[in-house]
Amino acid sequence: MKVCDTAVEALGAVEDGATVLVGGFGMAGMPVALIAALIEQGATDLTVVSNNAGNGDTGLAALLAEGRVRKVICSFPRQADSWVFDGLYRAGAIELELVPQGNLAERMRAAGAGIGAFFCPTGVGTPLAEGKETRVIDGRTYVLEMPIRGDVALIGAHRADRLGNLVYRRTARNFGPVMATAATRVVAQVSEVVDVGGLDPESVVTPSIYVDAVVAV
Amino acid sequence: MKVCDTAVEALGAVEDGATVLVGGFGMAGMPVALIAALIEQGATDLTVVSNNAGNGDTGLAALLAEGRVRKVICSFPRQADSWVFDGLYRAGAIELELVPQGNLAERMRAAGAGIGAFFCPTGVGTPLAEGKETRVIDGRTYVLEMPIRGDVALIGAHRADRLGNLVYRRTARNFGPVMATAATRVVAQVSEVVDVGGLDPESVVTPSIYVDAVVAV
Amino acid sequence: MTPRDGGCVEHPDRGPLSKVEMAALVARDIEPGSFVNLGIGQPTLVADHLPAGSGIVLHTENGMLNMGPAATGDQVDPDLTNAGKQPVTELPGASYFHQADSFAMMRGGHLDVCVLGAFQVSASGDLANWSTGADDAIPAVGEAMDLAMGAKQVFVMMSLFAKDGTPKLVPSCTFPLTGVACVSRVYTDVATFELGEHGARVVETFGITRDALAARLEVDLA
Amino acid sequence: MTPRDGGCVEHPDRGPLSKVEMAALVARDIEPGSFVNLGIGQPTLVADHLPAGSGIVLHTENGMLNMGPAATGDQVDPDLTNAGKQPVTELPGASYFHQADSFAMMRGGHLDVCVLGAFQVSASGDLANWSTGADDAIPAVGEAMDLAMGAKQVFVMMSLFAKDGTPKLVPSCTFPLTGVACVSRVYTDVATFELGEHGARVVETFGITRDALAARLEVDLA
Repeated sequence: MKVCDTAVEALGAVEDGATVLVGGFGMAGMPVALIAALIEQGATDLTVVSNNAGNGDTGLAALLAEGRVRKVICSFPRQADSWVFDGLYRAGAIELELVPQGNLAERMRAAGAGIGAFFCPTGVGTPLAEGKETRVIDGRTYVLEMPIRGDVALIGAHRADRLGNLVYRRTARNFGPVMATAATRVVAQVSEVVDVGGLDPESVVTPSIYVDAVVAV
Repeated sequence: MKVCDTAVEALGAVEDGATVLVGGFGMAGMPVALIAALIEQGATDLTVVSNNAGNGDTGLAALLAEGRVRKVICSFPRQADSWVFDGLYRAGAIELELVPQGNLAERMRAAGAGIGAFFCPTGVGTPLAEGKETRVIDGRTYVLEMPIRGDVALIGAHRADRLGNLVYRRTARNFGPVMATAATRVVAQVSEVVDVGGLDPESVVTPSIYVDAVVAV
Repeated sequence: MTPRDGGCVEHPDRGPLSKVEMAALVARDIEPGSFVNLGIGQPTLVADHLPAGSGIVLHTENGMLNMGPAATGDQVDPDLTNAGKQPVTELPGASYFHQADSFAMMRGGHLDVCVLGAFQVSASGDLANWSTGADDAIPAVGEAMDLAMGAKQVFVMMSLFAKDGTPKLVPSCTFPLTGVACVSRVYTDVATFELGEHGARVVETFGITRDALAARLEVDLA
Repeated sequence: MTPRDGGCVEHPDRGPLSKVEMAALVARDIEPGSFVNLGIGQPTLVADHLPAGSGIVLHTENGMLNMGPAATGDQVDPDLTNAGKQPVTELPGASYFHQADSFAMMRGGHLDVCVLGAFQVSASGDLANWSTGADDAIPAVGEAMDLAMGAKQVFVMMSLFAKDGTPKLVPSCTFPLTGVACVSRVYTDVATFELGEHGARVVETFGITRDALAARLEVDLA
């Protein structure tokens, strides 16, 4: 685990074609500095996994506007201020895999937990389950869902210690802890890095094993 | 949620033939008072799901010694002081479903999370996967594992608030939070019940929605 | 009020209901002590009508139990929002959890009630509320499908008729489905319904008789 | 020491190794900064040989990272034990988590190394360490299968020969398996091995030559 001085240093190498998990629900927990670093870093042809597909013209929307994202895997792209995504989508310039929010979270959890696939009740009988394997178990129908893995996860947390243990703040916790388990490399932006021993071990949400680099912004 | 004065009141009705999830890893997190209440309450023909199968002559071992348990689902029954279980098992007086510890946890999590079944890497090619469906996913072989649900869960936690939010202490956390999600009725014994607002919302491990009754012992 | 066959109660002098009145009806039917998720939009209004001391706890799927009312002024905290991304407050006894845990709570059947809006509901309880299937629409599903399948009871709040007069309670949904056989009650401006294996039963009508209502719907009313 | 074919190093004047010496060998081969799970029994000894400042973090599957040494005297806390249910201590930077999270960490491939005891290991890395298959044995598996399949590298510590002289590194396990093709290194009293698709390679021998060792084993040594 590395405590870095800049977001670019924390981000490190991201290859073209990488799958990037991006935390946040709207702007809460959105790793804005790390997305800016990704824009600066230059990787392209990316697959982005995130709950939304960008707001306004900054953050994820700016990455999309630069034409760096080939595909978005998300649950709720359409928002009042999602004009960048909307334009790209209507122009056929971006691919979309629409995933129910709970499946998005659970599929990343599966990747992080070594689960090969799971039978899930959400989406049965809907267009989002079309073409997917189904099975009746104990009288209920389930759809088989596959893990979603990232090459890198960019998450926003509240505080880190110098080992990489993370705590979050209120509903900004959202996707961070799950994404931290599901990517090969995990980078967190935090408000503050504290000394080892500065976080209550009972309250750590993301244990240090999951975190590769942190930067305080 | 009900804050009760006695373990017997907290336990409430348990039917003959019920599946009872019992928390704890060794004695850490073991809900000793609730097991005593279950012995007093009288339900029999029980299936007990727990990591171990009783230590010494008290707690779970005492329930077993009373002949009240038909079947144990557990990962590690054999211990230096598991003579009660050992005797019943050798006499053919108790049924055992041996489950790897991670599968035990994950199967209860699946029950609590609405997952119908999941493909899991543990146990592939071993006697514990015999007769189970397997599947190769992305070049790796997985075994299909089914949820484990309880009629009632008995767990030991550290503190509860009067809504039923729970925090645990150190490694006594173990199976409590998972079992709390996987049973129809969840009863917790705690060291202390505090007023609503007395627990840090960021540090609650088992949210109140999962808990039906608590008793301070 | 006039009790009718099937237990229907007609309120000829009251209605159609406003959104606020519909929200009050829903709130009336939620059991004290329930854990409840209120969907984005109209269902959010239900919160204002939950009786004090009812012990009803609100869940927001972005990761919180015991969510409080909307935040105003100094209370606004960008790290504390509801599923509609509006600033909210925290009540004593709250807890926070991540998305996988939040949806496990929902999908595992631990929520007693969720209240959702809808484009269409079928008499057998199928729900369509995420897409009108329009060709140029940007699709978005969010938590709709998880809530539909996860909560013990799914209540729908909607106007019974679209602006063009088309009924939204239908024999079979024509819009893309959110969930199958998941809605148990429908609250509309002119009537409330119970859905189940028996089909749709009218519980109350507002400003219209049951017979007049039946004439305007294509579904057989139980 | 004498380098040999396949890179084997013979230590004719040293060995057989004590359990403590084996533990020191294992500790030497764990990369600084690794996250490590030490199995119950002999592997626990490895902790005493991890160099200060190595940044190696110990995981215990009952729900903790950054576990410290055994607790003594006033340190003993019944709520803080290792997987062998012995009282342990907490190091700064520790974290606690529940069983599903702990095994997700393990099964998701996040641990760098786990060190396990064994009844038998096959040349292709199959592990048998949970059951001798004896008819009257009480079976118990615990975390063995999860660790075997979950950690990035699985090291085994064992005596190379059973008390009756039978080798425990075998062409094919006769005891019930814990995991298939999961062990990458084997540390024994008389030799260490690397296992892989090529089969077993002798890395070092202790108090015995590679040739004398090969003569006592039924496996083909690469």
